[in-house]
Amino acid sequence: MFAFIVADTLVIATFVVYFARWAAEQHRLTRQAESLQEHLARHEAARSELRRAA
Amino acid sequence: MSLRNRLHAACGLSAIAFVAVAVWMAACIAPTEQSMGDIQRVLYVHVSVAWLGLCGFAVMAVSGVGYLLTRNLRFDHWFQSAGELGWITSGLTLATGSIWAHEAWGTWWEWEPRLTASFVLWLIYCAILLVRGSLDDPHQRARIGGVLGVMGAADLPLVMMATRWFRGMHPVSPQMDPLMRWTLLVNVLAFTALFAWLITERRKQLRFRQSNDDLQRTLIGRMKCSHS
Amino acid sequence: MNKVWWVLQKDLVAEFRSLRVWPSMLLLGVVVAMVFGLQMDLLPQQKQRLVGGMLWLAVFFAGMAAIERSFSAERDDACWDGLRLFPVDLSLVFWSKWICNTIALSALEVVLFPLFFALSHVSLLAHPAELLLVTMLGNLGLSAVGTLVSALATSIGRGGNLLMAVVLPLATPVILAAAEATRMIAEDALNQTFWRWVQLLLAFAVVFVTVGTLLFPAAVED
Amino acid sequence: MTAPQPAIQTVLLSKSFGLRPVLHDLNLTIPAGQCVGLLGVNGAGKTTLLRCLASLTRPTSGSVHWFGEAAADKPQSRRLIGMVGHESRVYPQLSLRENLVFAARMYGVHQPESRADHLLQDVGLAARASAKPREISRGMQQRIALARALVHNPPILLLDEPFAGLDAHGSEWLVRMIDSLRNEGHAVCFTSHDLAVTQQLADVVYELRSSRLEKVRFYGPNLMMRAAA
Repeated sequence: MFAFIVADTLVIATFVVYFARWAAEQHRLTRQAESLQEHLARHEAARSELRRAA
Repeated sequence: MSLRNRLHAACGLSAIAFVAVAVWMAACIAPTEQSMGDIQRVLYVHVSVAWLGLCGFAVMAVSGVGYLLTRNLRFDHWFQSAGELGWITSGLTLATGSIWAHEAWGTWWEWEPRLTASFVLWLIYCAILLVRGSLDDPHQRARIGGVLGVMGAADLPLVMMATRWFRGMHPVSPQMDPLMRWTLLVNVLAFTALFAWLITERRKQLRFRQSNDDLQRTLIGRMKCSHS
Repeated sequence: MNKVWWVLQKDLVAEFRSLRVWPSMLLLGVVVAMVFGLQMDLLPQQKQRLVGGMLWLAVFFAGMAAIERSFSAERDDACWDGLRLFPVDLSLVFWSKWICNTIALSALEVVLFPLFFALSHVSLLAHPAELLLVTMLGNLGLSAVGTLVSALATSIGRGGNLLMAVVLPLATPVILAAAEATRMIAEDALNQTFWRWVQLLLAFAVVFVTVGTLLFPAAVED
Repeated sequence: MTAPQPAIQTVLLSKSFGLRPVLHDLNLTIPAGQCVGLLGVNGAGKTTLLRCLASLTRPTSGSVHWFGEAAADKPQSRRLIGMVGHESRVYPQLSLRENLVFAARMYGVHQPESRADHLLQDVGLAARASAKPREISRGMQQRIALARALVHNPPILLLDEPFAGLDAHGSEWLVRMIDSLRNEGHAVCFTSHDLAVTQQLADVVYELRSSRLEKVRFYGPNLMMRAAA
């Protein structure tokens, strides 16, 4: 029975680790997307400001 | 959380529940094998991951052809996620097989056909992922991956044949109790469901990453424009 | 179809004039043979068992190095771009390169076979026709895989060396089949299994020439 | 009768390497018989643009057409293109003449040997026909590269920095050569960062800046005015 427990634990633990890495990456990407959107909006605003001044 | 996300989460949870049932069946429901005893229970998970290792190749080959025909990076996201999970499952095949071999044959490793074949399979996965990891341009990565994926899939049956004729020791398909067959089937299906769910989630994530990259690229382009 | 011949002729002439790939390939093969020879302090029967595998590994390593170099030579002076601009189907270029690399492997074997058989005290000429068949099929398969992967490696420039690591797992069936078949020839045991290995070699060559013909245009893009 | 198709036309051509945008939505049209000069600092993407025009590099998005035909659709349509790159694209082991004969055969030129001799005469290398490419000077290498690109008399000629490394005499020769090709009706596109030569030779001059093309007008020697193309 011991071998069985080791084998199944190994398989499931690997999937869990994969999922955890997935979640970490997802978190990073979400934050990156937010900051990129913010950058883009700021850039857009600065440009329209310039255009109005001109 | 949108409806779609909820649906995805529900799929994931049911896949996990399914796997739990499968493991429980393998541990408690399936009868103990007479000659080998409890060690034989390793087989349920081993066969499942071995099957998934092959599935990974099939997905890679199909999405590789898809990319080469359409040059759409969507296919490459399938390719990458199938490659990663295929690499993991074929690695697990080696690990669980090794555990089984240690108990049943008294050795961790034997240059036996199926073992050799899955080792070669794992090496091909390693090589493809390594090469792809060293490339920066997404289209170049997709093109190299596509060609290698098709080559690997074309090679697979030949590897199997060659190693099988070479020497034989691995049990092919022994007589089994019907309950054992059911347990095996449930295990294969459950792990396949988990695998499919992980692949689709990972693919979605890769697409997300690409849209971030596109955004970053437009941002870089705009900045270059306004500075000059 | 004569375009295949023109490229092949160009490659052979260039190689014979500069001798930049073949001598180093032969040297590598001979060194491997020597190392194996030194290590093979075994009974004649054991040597007969081993010689096939050793031989084909030597052919594989020396041959792949040569194939890879013959492609990176195209990269010099950007000849590669010139080749890709010709108004011919690039699959034809695959065929030229494939035939050229098969010839290179055969040249290597002309040197290596006598060497290995002498080292292991196996008679070379017991089954010359079968030996020739196995060798040619093995060469055709190996050079098809090598050609396609080298083309990929060349197309990505630096970092391409890493790609050559893919060839060994992909070529396992040929190496295994050719080694086993050669062992059977050395042991004078030509049974049904031998012909199975020959079939496998044939299947491998056919599969990879097909794959190469279809994928080569995509493999050489930039 | 419909208007003749332009020799080269790009539609929203974009190319990026990873995160770096190199070309952004370029619309470039070159009619037959026109000579276009491309200016730009190092790394502006001139070579990438030329490689896209020659179908050597696949654009990330957008398309290139040669005489109305999508580039790289059929291998046969590559016959329309002749290109001189940074490097000479001749094999160092073959003599100049052998290189030209090989190229002529691959292009399916009628009587490749006499075509090679004729070209060697044209570029003034007939005396060195049996020399190897590494044995001749940079200026001569540029000549053989041009001869190799012209072996099938292509209606479109792309030249990447053709004047780099040439002395005054050599560039004068090249200017004359390109000029006569243009007058014969070839479409020519070349990159350079030599303002004087570009101004002298090109009918239309573009500058590649921040991944976009800007039309350049000259007012007097080397005085430039830019406008979005």
